[in-house]
Amino acid sequence: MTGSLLLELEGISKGFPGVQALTDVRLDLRHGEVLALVGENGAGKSTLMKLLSGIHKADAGHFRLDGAPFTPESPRHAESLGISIIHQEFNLMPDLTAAQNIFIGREPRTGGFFTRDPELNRAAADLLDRLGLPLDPKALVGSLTVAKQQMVEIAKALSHDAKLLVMDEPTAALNDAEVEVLHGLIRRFVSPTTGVIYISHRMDELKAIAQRITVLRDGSYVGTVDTAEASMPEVIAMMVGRTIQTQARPENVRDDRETLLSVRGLATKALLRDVSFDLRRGEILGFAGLMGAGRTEVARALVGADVVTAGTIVLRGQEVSIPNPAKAAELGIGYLSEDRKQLGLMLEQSVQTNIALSSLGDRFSRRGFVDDKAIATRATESVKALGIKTPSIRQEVRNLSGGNQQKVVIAKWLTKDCDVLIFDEPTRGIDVGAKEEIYRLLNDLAAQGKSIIMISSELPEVLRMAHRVLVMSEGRITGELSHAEATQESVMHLATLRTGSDTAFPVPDPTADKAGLA
Amino acid sequence: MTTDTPTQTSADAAPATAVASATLRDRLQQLLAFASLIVIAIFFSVASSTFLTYGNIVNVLFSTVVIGLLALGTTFVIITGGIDLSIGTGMALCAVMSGQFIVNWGIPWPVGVLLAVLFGGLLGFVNGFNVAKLGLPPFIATLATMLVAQGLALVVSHSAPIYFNDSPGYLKLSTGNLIPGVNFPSAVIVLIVATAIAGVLISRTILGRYTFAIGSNEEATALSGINVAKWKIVIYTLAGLFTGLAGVMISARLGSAQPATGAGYELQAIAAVVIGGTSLAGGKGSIVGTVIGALIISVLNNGLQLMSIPQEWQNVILGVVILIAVYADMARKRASTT
Amino acid sequence: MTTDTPTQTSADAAPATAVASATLRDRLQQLLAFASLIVIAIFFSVASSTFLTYGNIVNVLFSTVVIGLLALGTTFVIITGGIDLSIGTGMALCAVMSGQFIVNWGIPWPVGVLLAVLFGGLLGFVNGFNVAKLGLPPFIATLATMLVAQGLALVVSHSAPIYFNDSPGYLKLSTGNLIPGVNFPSAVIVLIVATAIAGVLISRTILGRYTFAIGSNEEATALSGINVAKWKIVIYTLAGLFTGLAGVMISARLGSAQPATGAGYELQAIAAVVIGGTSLAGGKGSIVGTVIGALIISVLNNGLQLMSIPQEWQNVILGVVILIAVYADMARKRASTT
Amino acid sequence: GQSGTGTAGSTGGAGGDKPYIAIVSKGFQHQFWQAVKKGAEQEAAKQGATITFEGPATEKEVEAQITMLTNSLAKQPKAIGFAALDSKAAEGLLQQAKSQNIPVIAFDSGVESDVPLTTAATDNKAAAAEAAKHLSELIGGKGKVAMVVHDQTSLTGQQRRDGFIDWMKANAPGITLLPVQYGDGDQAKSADITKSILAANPDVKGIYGSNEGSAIGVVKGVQEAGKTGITIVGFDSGKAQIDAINSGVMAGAITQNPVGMGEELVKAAMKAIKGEPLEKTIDTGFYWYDKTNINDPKIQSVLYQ
Ligand SMILES: Nc1ncnc2c1ncn2[C@@H]1O[C@H](COP(=O)(O)OP(=O)(O)OP(=O)(O)O)[C@@H](O)[C@H]1O
Ligand SMILES: Nc1ncnc2c1ncn2[C@@H]1O[C@H](COP(=O)(O)OP(=O)(O)OP(=O)(O)O)[C@@H](O)[C@H]1O
Ligand SMILES: [Mg+2]
Ligand SMILES: [Mg+2]
Repeated sequence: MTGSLLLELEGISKGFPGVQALTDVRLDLRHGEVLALVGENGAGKSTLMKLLSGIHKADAGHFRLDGAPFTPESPRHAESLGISIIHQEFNLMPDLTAAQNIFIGREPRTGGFFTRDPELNRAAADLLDRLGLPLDPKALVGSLTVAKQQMVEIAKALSHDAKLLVMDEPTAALNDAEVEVLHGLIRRFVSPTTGVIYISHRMDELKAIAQRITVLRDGSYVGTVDTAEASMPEVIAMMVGRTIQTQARPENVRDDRETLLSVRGLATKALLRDVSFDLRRGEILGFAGLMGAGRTEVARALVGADVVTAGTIVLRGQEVSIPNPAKAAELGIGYLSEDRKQLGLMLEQSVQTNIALSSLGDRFSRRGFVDDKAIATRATESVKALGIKTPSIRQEVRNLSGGNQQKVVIAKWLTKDCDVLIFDEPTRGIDVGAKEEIYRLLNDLAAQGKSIIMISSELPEVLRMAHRVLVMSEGRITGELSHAEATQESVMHLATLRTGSDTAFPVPDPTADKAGLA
Repeated sequence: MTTDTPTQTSADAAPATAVASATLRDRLQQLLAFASLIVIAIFFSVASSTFLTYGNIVNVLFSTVVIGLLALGTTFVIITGGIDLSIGTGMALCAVMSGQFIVNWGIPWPVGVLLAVLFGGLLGFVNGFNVAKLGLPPFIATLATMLVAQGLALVVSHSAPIYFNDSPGYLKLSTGNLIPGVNFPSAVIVLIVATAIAGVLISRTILGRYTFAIGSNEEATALSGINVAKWKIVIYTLAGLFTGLAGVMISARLGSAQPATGAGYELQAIAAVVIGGTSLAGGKGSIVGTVIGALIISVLNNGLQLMSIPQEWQNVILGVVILIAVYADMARKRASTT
Repeated sequence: MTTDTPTQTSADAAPATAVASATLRDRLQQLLAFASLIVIAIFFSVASSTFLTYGNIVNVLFSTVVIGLLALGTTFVIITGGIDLSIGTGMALCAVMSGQFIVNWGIPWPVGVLLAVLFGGLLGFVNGFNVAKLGLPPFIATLATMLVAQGLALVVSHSAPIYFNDSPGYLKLSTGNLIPGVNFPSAVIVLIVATAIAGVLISRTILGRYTFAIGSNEEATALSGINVAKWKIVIYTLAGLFTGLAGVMISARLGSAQPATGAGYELQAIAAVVIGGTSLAGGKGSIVGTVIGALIISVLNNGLQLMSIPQEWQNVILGVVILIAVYADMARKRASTT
Repeated sequence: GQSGTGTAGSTGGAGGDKPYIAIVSKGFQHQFWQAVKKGAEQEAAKQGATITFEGPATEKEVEAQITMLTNSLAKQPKAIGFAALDSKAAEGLLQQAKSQNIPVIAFDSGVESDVPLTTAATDNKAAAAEAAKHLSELIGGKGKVAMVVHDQTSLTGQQRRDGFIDWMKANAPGITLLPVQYGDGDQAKSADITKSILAANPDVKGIYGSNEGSAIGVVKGVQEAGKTGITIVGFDSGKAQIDAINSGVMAGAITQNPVGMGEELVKAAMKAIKGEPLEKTIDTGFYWYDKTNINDPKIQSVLYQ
């Protein structure tokens, strides 16, 4: 075994002001192996990888690549050693095209100065082709969906002649089909001279892709297990230090519940056509569909973030018009966006400032003056209730781990106390333990009589949580499934229905009982 | 007076020590921002025997009033990530309107002052509307207002100053002493009160919180259920009110509304804001910083003139000292955080 | 040259058609940005019989040269998300240095021109160093340079213009006609050539690529292994070279280096850039847009003067028209993307 | 209320026992003000005084000038020279100077106050009328005349505009005056304006530029437009204007005597310091100069390059 290790890390420690992110961590990666790195949010996974890629400097520790010691100086240095990283938070230039992003710093040049863009685009097209990624090399990255931006990141990392590929939650924004594509890429990448470190919170995919699993907890090394021999509950127990109870699927909500929100014929210029559905009090309504099906757009249209071209919204029996999210919030409809960095958080502000934002106008102020005591109290409560890992409620959100950032967004909306909450990909990037907490939270909220719309690309999660599932495809609702009817197969069937022309499947009227399933 | 970021008060947060050290660090940073000003002041005290006299200190404060008022208002706009180029000529237009109200229309001066300040608010409202509702870039929206205000000030005044000779009360607003016989002009008191109000607004009210929120992440703020368009209009209107007040104060000081002044003040005011540590990218800033920034500029101007430095060298020195002051401040902050 | 807003259509469907339609849409958008200028020009053609004469068109182009050159250079800086306030007084200092080299030191004028342009590059280098290495906010760094340049121009020239009487070749750089007898001043040719160079630099070189990359996401650019500090210095230096060229062109036009001019030019140049659709937030912009922006300003000035509009109203109209032009452009772009 | 610390001459660059005179001007950067400064410096050297000379960047910055005057007073000078951008704005400070027994000498244009002991100035209105008279004569009393004025709000701008217009209205019925255009005294801007005027009115006979920058701008504009046969009259001097007159492009110009003004200013200040009596006004005069008289020693002495 000795001498055959691709990467060895030993005694790695790293502290940030107020946080000891890593203490004496080790990790080894064999040639030709995919090693999964798991741990709760804030366990230090991303930090470890940032040390490896030279973004941060380790306080202590040794790095060995193919047996040779090295000290990562800078991303460029790491790259030159054959270490390529896809970061959890995207590092893309939104105003450049996909091709320009992929080859930034390595453009085909004439005389070292003039770019040869046709060649660049061809190279990118070839690369994307080779990787089987359906991307236009000339598309501006800023215009791509989160999933496609992820593809650009992947293409960029794989375009280097890398020995070691690190992927920090590459599947957080991908649906199952895309995950398959990615796994295919990884399998093709792995060779007797290369290896992959794969960070993920999706326990289900570890078995499919990784040979071994290394677990971190609270910045320390817990252990490494062979995937083939380990059971998932075991791994999870290593991660969280206790066993997690997975709950049973919820009961179907009785049909006699009062309808709280009723949407009819919602349409937008770009995508949505005739979207109609009802939301009952105390219900969790799941929205399933493939990437780009329009689920996010329904949510945005509903809260007035996007312009609606047709449709009526009836809330508590009254027709309402919602021109902007402020009105929606006023009416008690809250929306947690899927892109927390761009649309969810004020990264440079503190945890408590973020948590208070939605409720400043009512809960935390009197006659325009802010009650900072109340904010601090509430923020402290939230941090405790959701288990947000932060040294202080005044920590800048930017410095939190990805999953903890997501929890801050949730805390903000729980503080606002809305009747209708729209969760768009609420568990993206969240660890198993926290996921369970969020599921419990959703159930609690529903039990309290709140109505919840849950948009998720993780089908198991939708199947588990939702009382009813609406499936979308190409901007239309293609079917409604009761909790009992919803299975992987039935959902996928509806999600892949093409509704462009008059198809055999009529758009269901949710008021009519259980239509849609052919 | 006010804290740097919106939420730094004594909170009973979980890890108490972390909070305590954060507060201490904040305090230190503010002290250090202040340090540049102090160093400059000490230098001039040594170099010129007049600098540290009571009369001269009052002079410095007095000469800070107009830029200070403009900078206070524009601090809010800049924290939202916007910019307001119209404050300079807008101030001139408000001064002219004040003259129009008080001198030409004979409205009693206290009412006229109020109307002139409100007129400034109207200018700000137009900026806010153009930015928030029409979605124009703040630079363009306020550049347009800057040009329009410049023109209108000439049109309204027929290109001639309007003199406030018959309103001694109006003039006292600036140069009068509240306590008779004590040399402490009202203008300075106005600046102090305005600073206090701005400080309270930015640190204690939801207006302040939304100002920071919009500058931090406008889209996220909107999706959090804040009516961003409305608050932006409020913020630009607020800046306009300060512009109006600056117009009143400058015309009260000069005894006349000068329609052609104003251009160039916006750059000085923005400079004061940025020297004070407010980021043009939005999301960060403070009222104390702005006041310190404005004072740095006027102390430098005053000190260099007192030292009888040849005028062509004054700008050179001003530029270099601003560079050093901001650099030193940044270097210290960096040292204290990492 | 580059589009303003992301392209949102069937990106994944069939790459070939998507690309084609994107290009078409780009073209259309640019045409539409151009449209505001055309509408304004048509209006003036109707309102004034002189507007569309050859001579007057040359006048308009000629009067665009200096602002145009400054705007070209500063486009790069603004796309990186920076700003350059030093271009106005920096231009005056370069003009003075040109005089110093050619008149006072007797260096042959072509060499003197080169040295003056390089001197501009030096100013830009200082800005770039202060921004990229010292980490100063571009606003402050270039404000300082602005003040220093203003002072130095007076110091070097002893506050007096420097006349280029003995260098007729130098003067021809601006007002001479390349083709004798045909009224087409060299200055316009210089602007056209400079525009072409800037256009190539921004769209066909790694310099241009990194300019957009830095403005788009500076951190990501650095993480991609690009030496951001180095390229920022290059970009500010480039802007400085354009400033130097502007200094040469204005002094060649006037036949003298005027040390006291320059202040205020920076705002006009930045306005031209922003009217041309370049975002002050960085990452977006184009050279064509900048040229259109500069032309909109000079066409408006020229047309309003031709119509003998009273001058106080000219600014009012200028402001309103800029507002409408930018708004119309934005509204159309929005309509064509959603 | 001023504290008594620091006597004149003990601060800043005002060293020794030499009396210190603080001069606050309307401008600083332009040639005209530099010439005034030169005159003042020459006279100060002769009389053994020290001076400082300051002025705002443009003649619109009234507040900046007031601040300069305030700072000058703080330096406790033996006398103050002052050219007011707006005399009423300075009234309070002038009264303060009086109460501190600091004599004030006004220059360039009258300060509407009884504080200044004397005023060394030119009658700008009369000077502009003189320019109008010469222009009218040169074009035979008829035709279109354009005006490029440096400023519409400053006193000099207004006086040089109104003096010209009034004379034309009263004495030259055959002349049509085009609307006044303002070029901020910026040469390039004034040149562009001139070209626009010429494009819109190809039949313009004469153009008047109200200060150095405007006049040179007019010359540039006419040259760039390729026009000949247009009569240009200007104001002030400077090398470019002198060259234009010598080469015949410009018909002539009015000049004041800025160097003399500076000298008179310091002379008067020294007299005031010594308590000697002063005339109520000192007319520093103005002169029409053209190709024919430009080399007269008397004219040469008032021109600055
Ligand atoms: N730049 C920083 N400054 C301060 N603290 C930091 C910084 N970066 C990370 N941390 C802290 O270090 C700890 C580890 O964070 P890290 O991002 O490595 O977690 P992670 O395991 O990747 O979590 P997740 O699964 O949520 O992405 C966290 O407590 C985080 O708040
Ligand atoms: N702001 C926007 N402007 C224009 N088009 C958009 C915008 N947001 C999304 N789209 C497009 O609309 C389509 C639907 O996207 P949406 O985000 O609603 O889908 P979704 O079902 O939520 O899928 P996912 O979020 O998993 O990508 C996609 O093709 C996307 O590119
Ligand atoms: Mg992470
Ligand atoms: Mg979505």
